[in-house]
Amino acid sequence: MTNEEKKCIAKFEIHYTQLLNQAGERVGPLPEFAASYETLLALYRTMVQTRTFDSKAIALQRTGKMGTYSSSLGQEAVATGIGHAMLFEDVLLPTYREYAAQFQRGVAMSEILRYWGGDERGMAYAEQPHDMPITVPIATHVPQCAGIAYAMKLRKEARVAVCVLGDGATSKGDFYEGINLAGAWQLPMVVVVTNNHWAISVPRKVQSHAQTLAQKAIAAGIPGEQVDGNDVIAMRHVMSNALEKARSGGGPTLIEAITYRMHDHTTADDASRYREQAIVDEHKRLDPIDRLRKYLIANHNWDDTKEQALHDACAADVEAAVNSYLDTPPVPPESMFDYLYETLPDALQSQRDEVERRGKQQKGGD
Amino acid sequence: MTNEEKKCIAKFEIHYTQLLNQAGERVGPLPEFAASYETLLALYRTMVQTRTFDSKAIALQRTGKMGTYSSSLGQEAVATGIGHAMLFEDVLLPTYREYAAQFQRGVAMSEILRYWGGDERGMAYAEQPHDMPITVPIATHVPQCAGIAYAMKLRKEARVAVCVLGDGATSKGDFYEGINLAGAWQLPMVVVVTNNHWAISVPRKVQSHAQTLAQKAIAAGIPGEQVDGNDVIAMRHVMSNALEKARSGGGPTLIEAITYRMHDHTTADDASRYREQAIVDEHKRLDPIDRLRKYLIANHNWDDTKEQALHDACAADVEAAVNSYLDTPPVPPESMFDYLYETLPDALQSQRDEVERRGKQQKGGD
Amino acid sequence: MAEITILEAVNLALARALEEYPDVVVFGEDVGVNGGVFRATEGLQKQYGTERVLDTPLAETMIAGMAIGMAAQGLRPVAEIQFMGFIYPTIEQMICHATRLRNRTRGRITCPMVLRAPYGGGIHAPEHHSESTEAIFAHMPGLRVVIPSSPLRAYGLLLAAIQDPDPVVFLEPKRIYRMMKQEVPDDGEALPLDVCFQLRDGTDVTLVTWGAMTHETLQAAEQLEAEGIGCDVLDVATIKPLDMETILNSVAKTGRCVIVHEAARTCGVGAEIAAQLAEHGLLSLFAAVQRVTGYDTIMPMFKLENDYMPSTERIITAVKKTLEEA
Amino acid sequence: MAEITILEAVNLALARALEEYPDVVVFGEDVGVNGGVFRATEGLQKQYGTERVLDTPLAETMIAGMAIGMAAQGLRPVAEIQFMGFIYPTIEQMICHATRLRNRTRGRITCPMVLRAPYGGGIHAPEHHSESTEAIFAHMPGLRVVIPSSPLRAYGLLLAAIQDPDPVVFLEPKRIYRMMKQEVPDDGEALPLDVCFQLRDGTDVTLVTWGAMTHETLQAAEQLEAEGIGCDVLDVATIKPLDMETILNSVAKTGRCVIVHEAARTCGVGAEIAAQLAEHGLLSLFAAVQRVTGYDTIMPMFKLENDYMPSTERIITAVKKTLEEA
Ligand SMILES: Cc1ncc(C[n+]2csc(CCOP(=O)(O)OP(=O)(O)O)c2C)c(N)n1
Ligand SMILES: Cc1ncc(C[n+]2csc(CCOP(=O)(O)OP(=O)(O)O)c2C)c(N)n1
Ligand SMILES: [Mg+2]
Ligand SMILES: [Mg+2]
Repeated sequence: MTNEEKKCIAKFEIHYTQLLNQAGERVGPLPEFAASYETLLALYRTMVQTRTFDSKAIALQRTGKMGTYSSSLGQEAVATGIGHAMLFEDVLLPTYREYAAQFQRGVAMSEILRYWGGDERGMAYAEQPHDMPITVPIATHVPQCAGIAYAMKLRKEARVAVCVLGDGATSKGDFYEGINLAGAWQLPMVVVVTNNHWAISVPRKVQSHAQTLAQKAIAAGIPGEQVDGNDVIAMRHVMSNALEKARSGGGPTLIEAITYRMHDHTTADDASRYREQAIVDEHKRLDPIDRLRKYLIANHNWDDTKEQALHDACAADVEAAVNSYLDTPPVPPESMFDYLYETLPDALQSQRDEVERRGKQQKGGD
Repeated sequence: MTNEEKKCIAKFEIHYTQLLNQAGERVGPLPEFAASYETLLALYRTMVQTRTFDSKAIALQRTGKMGTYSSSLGQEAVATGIGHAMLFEDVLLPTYREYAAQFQRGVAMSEILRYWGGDERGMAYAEQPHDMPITVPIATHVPQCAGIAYAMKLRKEARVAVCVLGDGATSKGDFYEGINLAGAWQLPMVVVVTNNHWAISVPRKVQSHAQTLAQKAIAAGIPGEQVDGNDVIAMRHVMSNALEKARSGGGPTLIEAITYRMHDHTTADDASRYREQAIVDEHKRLDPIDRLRKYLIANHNWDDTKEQALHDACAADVEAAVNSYLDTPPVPPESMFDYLYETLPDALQSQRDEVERRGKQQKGGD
Repeated sequence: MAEITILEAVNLALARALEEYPDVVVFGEDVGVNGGVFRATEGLQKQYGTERVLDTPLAETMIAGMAIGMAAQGLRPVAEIQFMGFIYPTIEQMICHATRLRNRTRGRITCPMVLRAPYGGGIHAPEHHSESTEAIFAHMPGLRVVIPSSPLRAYGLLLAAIQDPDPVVFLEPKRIYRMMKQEVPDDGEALPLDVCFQLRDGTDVTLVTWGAMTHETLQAAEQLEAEGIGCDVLDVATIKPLDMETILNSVAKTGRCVIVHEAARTCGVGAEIAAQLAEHGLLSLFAAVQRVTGYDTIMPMFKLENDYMPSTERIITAVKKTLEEA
Repeated sequence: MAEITILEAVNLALARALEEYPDVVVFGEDVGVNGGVFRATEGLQKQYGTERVLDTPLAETMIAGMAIGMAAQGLRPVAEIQFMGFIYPTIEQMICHATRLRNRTRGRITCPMVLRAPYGGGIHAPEHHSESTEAIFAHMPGLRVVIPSSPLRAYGLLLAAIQDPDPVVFLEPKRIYRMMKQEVPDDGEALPLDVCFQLRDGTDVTLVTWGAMTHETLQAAEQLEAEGIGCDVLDVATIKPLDMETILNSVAKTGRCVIVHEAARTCGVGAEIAAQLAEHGLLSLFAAVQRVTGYDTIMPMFKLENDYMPSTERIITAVKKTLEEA
């Protein structure tokens, strides 16, 4: 018996959105927000700032002033689009490459540096009350995102929970359990898969035989779509639509954003062991910043002077953040006990005393 | 922007197979095996035997002669089709309702009784070397199935690993991780989801917003299809095709078999707390045994005499199994140490001695 | 006031919490219409609605993860894991996130969640339904692990767990779910989460235990009393963090100690108590501390479960051994 | 013969096993072309092909589960978990299946698998990359847990783990991966999995440790030697099952014991050793057993990791304390 004789009981399609091609030219009608120069400039500025931050952070690591760091080079449009489309009262659950979104949501560059400097205070986010800190254990934040979204739904708040994860992360069971719950409970939640082609040394195709990652949504019975993640206008647009839908009770969406990891996985990695530089160079032509710059030049009189001024401003901001980072007062050793529980249990008091005493001795001895 | 303006980059369909309708009438051309009276009789016999076993097992539990038992009442066609389609050298990874498949594969009824009687010897399967024992922790056997399938593939054996799980089980991450690997590595593996509408008290629709469970395959990039799991001919047919495909290097398949759990979840459950008897009664009309009987009567001169003879034979077999179960010699308490490691570590010797000593004392004292 | 079982006390505490705190949400597999496979959540969905008492899809990692998300947003999730044998998929969420959220964010985000699970053997259940692996959780910094052993303590400790601003794993000894009854005033009063409870006063030996083993231990104490041996029986109740002070004080009085738990011996919670006794109580000890525990084997299927679990007889033997020494 | 590091010894043992046993399969995240994030599997895929040395999708539960499936079919899977901080999703598979398959089937199906993972702190790594949670595995009946602390032991113990007919969790102390070099003959000889190794002979105090902490402990022993205090230093190596005999014999000789581990104190493996010393060695002990361990806090991010981990100084202080007593 062939398939034709079987009854078709369900059909699905996956769609892809690109609005600007790699030359920065419109390939379709642009959404309303793209008419605003201020908006485009904000997107552009965030991308440039993030990239400026990125290269400084790498330099700090290379010179021994910071620990391992994960670069977002080449992927800036994804998190920029996400962060710009979200409202402040929404909640973001990032991994370790969504700096652009975090910066837009009030996380300080100096906090990110502190984090990679091995200091929990880098997750205290003085200006961002609700967002979850960077999640290192892959995909564990997807069910958490569903829990956050459920809290919003229960309280009938017009808020959305957004989690971002990588292509590799889509292989992990909790990603699936989380999106399945999002579907089952029709949660106000958007899941963005940043498909940067690599999970450390493992290429996207090793992760799954699925031809797109967007189609993973079908397993959860939720809409899934693909977007050109190096096209910040498309990214912002698709993200906005998904947020609006979730916010108005329309349920969750999975978005696969196609981009490319231009740097090593982290500063502890050496990508030349497993990928050809030639392929990386090819992807340079798809660069998200170049693409929006071309569009700005062609449509908004963007020029080298403005470009230079922007770069200078970003560099100054980054410089200030680095100084703040380097000036961070030392963390007292006994603080490792102080945020473990609301109140330190008696059982731990003597351990804390020991650490405090030793800390004082060492200080005294210096 | 509407979907029409987006580029469609992937399309999927899910198909459904039914060959006999609930009246036992052909709804399409039957596969070759169905021309054989012997084959149909074998399928019929397995279903009847399993049901006879089932009611006896429930009686043993109710009379305090056995522990909790999970019934396969109403679902016999699924495991019958699976077991009949498989070759002996294939490997089955069952849950706790695939008795029909296990019986066909050499597991003794008395072993299943021993198992539910609280005795590990019920998983020793004297006549079945490779099949995994009943898996209680839901979905944990899916990645194991992939590992088994990989061993077969590595050794270039023409064998297939088959795992069976429930509708509820499809919500668990390891199910997804396992099928994703099956796709990624194109493993010789068939995954059967027995959709019996319930996971204890939780209805199928609470598990997932996906309209079919077959479509979960799309997330793994593998073929998924639905079959009428109360139509043993369709079940056997779809299963055979999937096995053949896997065996010949064509990769994995996910099959969703639609059936209905006619009994309580287990003897420890009381389904009347959460479902209407009327709905259960309605499903009675779809009964897999009735259906094949009608077909046999209409096409193969099946009659009451033959029916009675078959029932008598099955009852006798079950009776013998029950006697064997009830006559099982007691298990020595110290045996709890004897299969823990190949060789008992020195560290455990004194614990074993203690248990053995106490066991002897108690025996002496009786 | 009617007398109720541990199971009913759990139900009562959950109802009370749902009633008193609008932020409490109860969820898990089969906790809704079915009221839980043991009926711990019976009637709650009817009373408090399907938005606050929910059946989840079958996925324990997700259950723990969503509880963390809810807690991070200020809800007070009370999640049920159907049996402790199915709690393992929650471990990554518990050890990587639940226990760390406050610490990691320097108090910006907290995790006031409760993860409930029936635990322990002795009910002739199938494989994986008789686990006692509390030691795994007791090893996790940032967690509280609480185990009641009477209706009063079930009520008071569960309310305390729900009120607690940090994550709590709450393990319910299912073998004694319906074994005893007590009058439990539904007064919303929580019991402290940082003390052992003295179940019996005695001066010859200290018996330290928790969960269903309090039953065997009290029986042993009674039989020993008849032989003139007085046992101080302590129910640890909160096994993390440990109230060693009470245990040490008792051992200072008795000079002897037997620890009883159902879990496998090696690296069980009994080892920690014994180690601390050796560290801080060495001078008071007249005899080596004895541990009466499950063996270092897989919890056998039910034909042998009674051979695995500590019995009154094994406890008495151990007590006598400590009395013979020195 | 060139001297090699622990990391190179791991690699050598893996190569040897792949060479000798056609059933050995090595897999995990990034173990193929990349040779593992620490290079433990460097060159193996090139040498032994993509069918026997494989990159998996990113899913630890699956990695453990497939290892069990392979082992059930008679392969000898050696799976890598990239860091111990990501090992938690394997727990359900390990405790429900790997450790139980032989027992459950009365020996019909066995599980000769190895789960390797780098563990421990001290390399200035990000969050979750510095875990020492070996006690969780040490509590599981049916498992072996092995931790090498020198190139020779890394080679011999890993081969033993691969040859062992039962499941082994093999934890590699990553801080000392490249710290020392030894000549390691590639003779395919396994070391025993049931003994502690004596690293230093002494009569005043027994120091019991494993993993990277052998380094601090040996340093402490050396400094103490200068002060005339002789330390018997034992590397437990196989922390489950425990070779208590060697430890007890040493303590019978010295009368004093300090246990050193990096993991959190409460319910760490040190508690089990201390408890057994108190049970069986009470008469030989002149002083209370001391535990020098990580604190019962979340392993802090790297700015404070040295304040968390036992230092030579803390070990010396503890030794002196045991010498002051009684
Ligand atoms: C559960 C878990 N396993 C392994 C790791 C180690 N690890 C860190 S990042 C990474 C690859 C992630 O790839 P992807 O999801 O594509 O994200 P990307 O790094 O490309 O942004 C791995 C394996 C981890 N952090 N968590
Ligand atoms: C990991 C895990 N969680 C919970 C359970 C308890 N439990 C046993 S069967 C069951 C429902 C399973 O439903 P389904 O997968 O549809 O299989 P069915 O029982 O209907 O055959 C549950 C929740 C379990 N065995 N394992
Ligand atoms: Mg990636
Ligand atoms: Mg079902």
